[in-house]
Amino acid sequence: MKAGSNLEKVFTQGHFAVTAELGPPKGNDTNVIQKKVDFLRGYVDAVNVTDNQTAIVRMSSIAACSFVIQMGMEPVMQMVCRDRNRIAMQSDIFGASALGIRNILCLTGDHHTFGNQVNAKNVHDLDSVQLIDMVRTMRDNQTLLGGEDKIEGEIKMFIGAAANPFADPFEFRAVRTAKKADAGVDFIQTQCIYDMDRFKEWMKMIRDLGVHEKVHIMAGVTPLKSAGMARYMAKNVAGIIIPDALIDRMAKAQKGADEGINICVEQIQELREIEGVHGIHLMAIEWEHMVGRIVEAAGLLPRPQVEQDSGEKV
Amino acid sequence: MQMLALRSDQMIKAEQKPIEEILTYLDPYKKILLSGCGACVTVCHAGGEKEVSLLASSLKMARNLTGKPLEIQEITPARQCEPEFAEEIVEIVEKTEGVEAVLSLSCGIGVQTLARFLTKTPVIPGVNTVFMGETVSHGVWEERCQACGNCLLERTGGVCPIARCSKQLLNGPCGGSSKGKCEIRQETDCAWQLIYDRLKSLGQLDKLREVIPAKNWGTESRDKGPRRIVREDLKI
Amino acid sequence: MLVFIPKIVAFCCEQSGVPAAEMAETLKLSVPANLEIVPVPCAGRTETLFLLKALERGADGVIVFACHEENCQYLIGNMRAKSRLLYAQNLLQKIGLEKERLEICNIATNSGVKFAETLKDKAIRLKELGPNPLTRINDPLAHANVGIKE
Amino acid sequence: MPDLNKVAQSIPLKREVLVLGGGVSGITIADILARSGIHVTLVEKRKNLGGLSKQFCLFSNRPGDSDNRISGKMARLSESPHITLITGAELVGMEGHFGSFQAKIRKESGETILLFPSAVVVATGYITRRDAKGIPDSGCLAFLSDMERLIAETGESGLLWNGKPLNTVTFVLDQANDDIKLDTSTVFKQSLVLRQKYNCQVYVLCKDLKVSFTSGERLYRKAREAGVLFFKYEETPEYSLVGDRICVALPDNTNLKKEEQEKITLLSDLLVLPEVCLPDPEAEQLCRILRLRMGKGGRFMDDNPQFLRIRSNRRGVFVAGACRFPQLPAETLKEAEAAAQEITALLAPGVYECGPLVAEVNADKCALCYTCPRLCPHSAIGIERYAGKNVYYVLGNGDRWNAARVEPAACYGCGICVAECPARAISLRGEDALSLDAYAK
Repeated sequence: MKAGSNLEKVFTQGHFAVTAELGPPKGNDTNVIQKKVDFLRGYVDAVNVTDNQTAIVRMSSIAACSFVIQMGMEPVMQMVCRDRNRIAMQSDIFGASALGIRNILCLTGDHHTFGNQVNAKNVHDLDSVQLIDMVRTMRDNQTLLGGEDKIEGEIKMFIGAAANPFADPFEFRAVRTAKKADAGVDFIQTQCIYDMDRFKEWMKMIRDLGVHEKVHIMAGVTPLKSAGMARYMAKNVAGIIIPDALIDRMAKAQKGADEGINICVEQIQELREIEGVHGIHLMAIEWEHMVGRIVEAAGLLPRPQVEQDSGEKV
Repeated sequence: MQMLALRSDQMIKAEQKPIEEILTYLDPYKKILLSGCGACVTVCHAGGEKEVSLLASSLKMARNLTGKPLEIQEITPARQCEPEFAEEIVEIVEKTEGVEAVLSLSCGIGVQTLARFLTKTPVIPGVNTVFMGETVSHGVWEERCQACGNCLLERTGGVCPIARCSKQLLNGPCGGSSKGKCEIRQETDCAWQLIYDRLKSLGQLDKLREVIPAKNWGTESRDKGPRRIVREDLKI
Repeated sequence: MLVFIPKIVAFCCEQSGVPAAEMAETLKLSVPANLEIVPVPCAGRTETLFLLKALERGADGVIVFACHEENCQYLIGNMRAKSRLLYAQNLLQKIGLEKERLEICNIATNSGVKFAETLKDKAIRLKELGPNPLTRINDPLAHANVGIKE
Repeated sequence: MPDLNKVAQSIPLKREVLVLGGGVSGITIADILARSGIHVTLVEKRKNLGGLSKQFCLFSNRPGDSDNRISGKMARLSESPHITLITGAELVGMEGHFGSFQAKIRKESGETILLFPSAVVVATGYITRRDAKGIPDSGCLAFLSDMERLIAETGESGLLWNGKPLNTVTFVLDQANDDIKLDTSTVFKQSLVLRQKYNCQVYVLCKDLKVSFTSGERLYRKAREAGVLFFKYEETPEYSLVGDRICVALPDNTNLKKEEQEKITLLSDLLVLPEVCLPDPEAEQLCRILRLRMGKGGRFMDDNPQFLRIRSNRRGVFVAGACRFPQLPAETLKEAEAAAQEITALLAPGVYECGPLVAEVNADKCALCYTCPRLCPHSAIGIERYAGKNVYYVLGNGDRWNAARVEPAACYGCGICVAECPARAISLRGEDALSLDAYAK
C-alpha cells in the first residue's frame, strides 16, 4: 500500500472504482458540503473535491476535504499549479496529510482568466507533471523537492492526475499520460467522454505504451442535462468533443434529462468493457443528486467494502 | 549572405501610454524635453521621431485647451540606454533653459539610464515596455522571450513555452489545446502544438517523452536582486 | 454682424483631389472662403502629423481628398491615409477635440461638384461645431475668421 | 522651389527584355519587340512553345485567323537574330530594378543563366483541369480541347468518336468557370462547324449566356440561324446513360411556373464540357521572386485593372495575357501588342529620366524597421549596405552599415514611405517642401 486509502484498496483488490466530483461552496457555508456528501454517500468510493475550479474562488480544497472526512466519506484532494508555488504546495500537502487526506489529484488548473479574479498573477511554478513528481518524492523518499531535507513524519498520498484524450495534438495525448506515469502517478481520470471512438483509440495508444499496467485509468463521464447544454459544451469548451449524433439524440428525446442519464449509463457500460479502464469518475456538475440513480442503473451497486487498516481512520 | 541588422537592439516592444496618463504626469511642468529613441521603440512605432512629433503636437494641443500651455523641445537620439547617449541628453537639458522634466519614449531601460545621469530632473516614462518579441506581420508584434535566463529552446524545438504557453507548462499541452489554438483566445496559437509540430518535422518527437524537471526560476526571479552579467575580461 | 467662417485645410491627392478642385474652379462652383488647398502626390503622403499640425496651427477642420477605394494609382495610398486619419481622430478625442474636425473624402478627378459640395457641407458642419477651441482659448481676437463681416 | 532638372536622375537603358512564358501572349510580345530591334530572351517552362493555344486554337472558321498568325510568329521567333529562346527553364531569382534587373534562369539540366534585362514581361498563362464530377463514367464525355482536336484532325469525312459516327453533341456551359466568355466563344465556334460542316445536331446548355466579347452577339445569332439549340438551366442538370449515349435532363424553364415545369431530356452521342481554368500554381512563387503584388485568387495583378492593365506594381515589370485572368485569344493579342508598344516606347530613348519626385532615405536615421520595404507598393525599397561614416560611433562597425535604400528608377514618388517612416528618415526629393513644411514641423 502506498497510501492505504479506500480508493487505493478498491483498485488493488481489483474492483471497478467509482468517484464523483464535489465543488466546495463559494463561501464558508459547510451545509453545501453536507448536502452534497449526503447525496453521494454509499454510491461512490471517494469524493473528488475541486480546487477553485474554472478559477472561481471557492473554499479551499484542503479545508473542504477535511469536512468531507468529518462527514464520513473519503476525499480526493485536487491541487492545481495555478495558485501556489512549490513552497505553498508542499506545506499544504503536509497539512492535508495530517488532516487524514490520503488521495491527491495533481492538476495544472484552469486558466485564471476564466474565473472571477481575472487580474490575478498565475503562478505555474510547477506544471502538473512536476507536481506529481514532487508528491511522489515526498511520499517515497520522504524528502522535499530536490532537497535532502527530511520530512518530519510520513506523507501518504495516492497520487492521481488528469488526462484529456479530446484535446490536441491527439498523437501526443497518450505520451503525456505516459510522462505522468513516469513521474509517479497512481491513477488517471479523464476528461468527460462523449466521443467513444476517439477514447478507444487513445486507450489503444495507452496500452501500446504499457501505461495501463502502471496506472489505474478512470473514465470520466458527465451526464448531459439537455441538448442545449450539449451544444454549448461542444461549441464553447475547448477539449470536449460531443458527436452530432449524441446531440441529435438529446434533441429528439421527450425528456432531455432522462435521456442524458440513459446515455450516461450506456456509456458507463461500454467503458467497463474496455481493457485498461479500472473505474469511472462521474462529473455531475451541480447534479450530485443524480449520481445515485446513475450508479444504480449502471449496476455498480453496492460499492465494495474494503478492509480498513487497523488503527487508521479514513 | 549579407548581414542584415548591424544595429542589434530592436527586440523590445513597447506601446505608448494613454495620453491622459502622460498629461497627469506632466501637470506640474511648463517646459519639458521630449526624448524619443532611435532603436527598439522606433522599430515598433512607439517612440521614434514620428511618434515624438505626434505626441508633442497632441500634448501641446491638450495643454492649450486647458489654458496651461506646455513648451516642448523634441529630440530623438539614436539610443538612450547607453551612458554616452544619456550624457548627451543631459547636456541638452542643462543647456536648454527652463526644462523642468524629461518625457522619455524610450523603453524602461532608457528611462532609467537617463534618470541615472539626470540627477535633478525628473524623467517620466511615456511608453509601457511590454515584452521582447518579434514582428508577426506589419503592425502586429508578439512576445517571444521572457529572459528567464535559462534557455530551453533546444528541448522545445525553438518555440518557448515559457513565453508562449498561457500556463508556462514545460511538459506538454494542457487539456485546453484544441485544433492548434489555446483555449483562452481563438487567435492564440497553442505553444505546445507548435512545439509538437516542429519537433515532428525535425524528427525529434522523442524529446517530448522526457520529463522536464521543476524549473529553476532563480534565473528569473529576484533571488540576488536585479540580474547582472559580468565579463571580467571586458571590464575596463 | 460678426460671422465665423471656418478655416479648412484640404490635403488633395494630385491624382483626384487636385483635378477635382480644378474642375470645381472651371465650373465656377463656389467653395468656402477660408480654404487652403495643400496638394500631395498621393493621399498616402499625408502624414498623421499633418492632420494634427493643421489643427494645432488654427484650422477649424481638415479634410483629405483621396481616390476612391481600390482605385488608388499607388494601390494602397488612400487606405493608408484612411487608417492614419482614424488614428488621429482617436488621438483628438483623447485630448478633448472633436474628431469630426478630421475627415476623408474619396473623390474622382471629374467630381468638381462633389468637391465643392463636400467642402460647403463641411463648412456648415464646422460652423455648428464652432471655431477650433485652441484658437478661441489662446487669443480670441487673433482668430482671423471671427470678425469677418458677411 | 528646388530645381527639378537638377535633382532628376537618368538611368541608362539597354534594349534587353526578358519574357516569361511562351504562349500566345509571350510569343506575340517577343515577336513585336524583336522586330523593333529589342533583344528578347524568351523563357518557357515547358519543352515547346505555344502554350494553351495548342489546345484551343487548332482550327478557325475564318482563314488567316489568329492561330495561323501564331504559327507564323513561332516560325519567325526561331529565325530572328534578336531572340534567344530558352525552353525547359524557369526564373528562380531576380534582383535589381527597372533598367538593371538581374534575373537568374535555371534550366532543367540544372545549369543557371544570368540575364540583365531592362524590363521583364510575365506571360505565364493559366492551367486547365478536366473536372468530370457528377458525370457517369463512359466514353460519352469530352472536353473542349478534345473537340478542337477532333475537328481539326477530321477534315472532310464524317466525325467519328470512339469509332462511331457523331450525330448529336451537347455542350454544357456555366459549370466549370465563373467567367465564361472564353468557354462561350469556343463553344460558338465549335458548334457552328459541327452544325454547318458535319450536320450534327447541337445542344448548348447555359445559365446566362454572355456575349459581351468581340463578335459574340453575331456568332450567337449565326449559331441560332444554323440550328444550334440553346437551353437555359438553373440547377445542375441530371446526367445518365441510355445505352451507349448520354442523357442530359433539365426542367423546361420556358414555363415560368416552377411546379408545372416538365422535364426536357436530351439524348446525345457526346457531352462536351469546358475545362476548368485555374491560376498557375507557381504564380505565387513567381510573384515572390518578382516582388509583385498577388491578385485575388492566386492570379497576377487582377485587382486593379483600370490602372494596371499590362503594367504591374513595379516599374519595368509587365503582366500580360491570361495569367491575369482567362481571356479570349483576340483580347490576349491586343494586350500583347499594347505591352510591346509600351516597352518599345519606354526603351526607345536609351535612358530613363526619373520622375520629379523620388523618395530618399537618410541612412543615418534609418532604424532598419522594415516599414518601408514592406509597405512600398512598387517594391522600390530594399535594405542595402551603404559605404560611409557610421552614425553609431561607439559601435565601431567600420565604414559600412545597413539602411533602407530607394531605387530612383523604381520609385513613383507617392510618398507613402515618407509618411510611415517611424524615424522620419525618408523625404521626397523634388517635393515642394515649403507648402508642406507648415504641417510637417
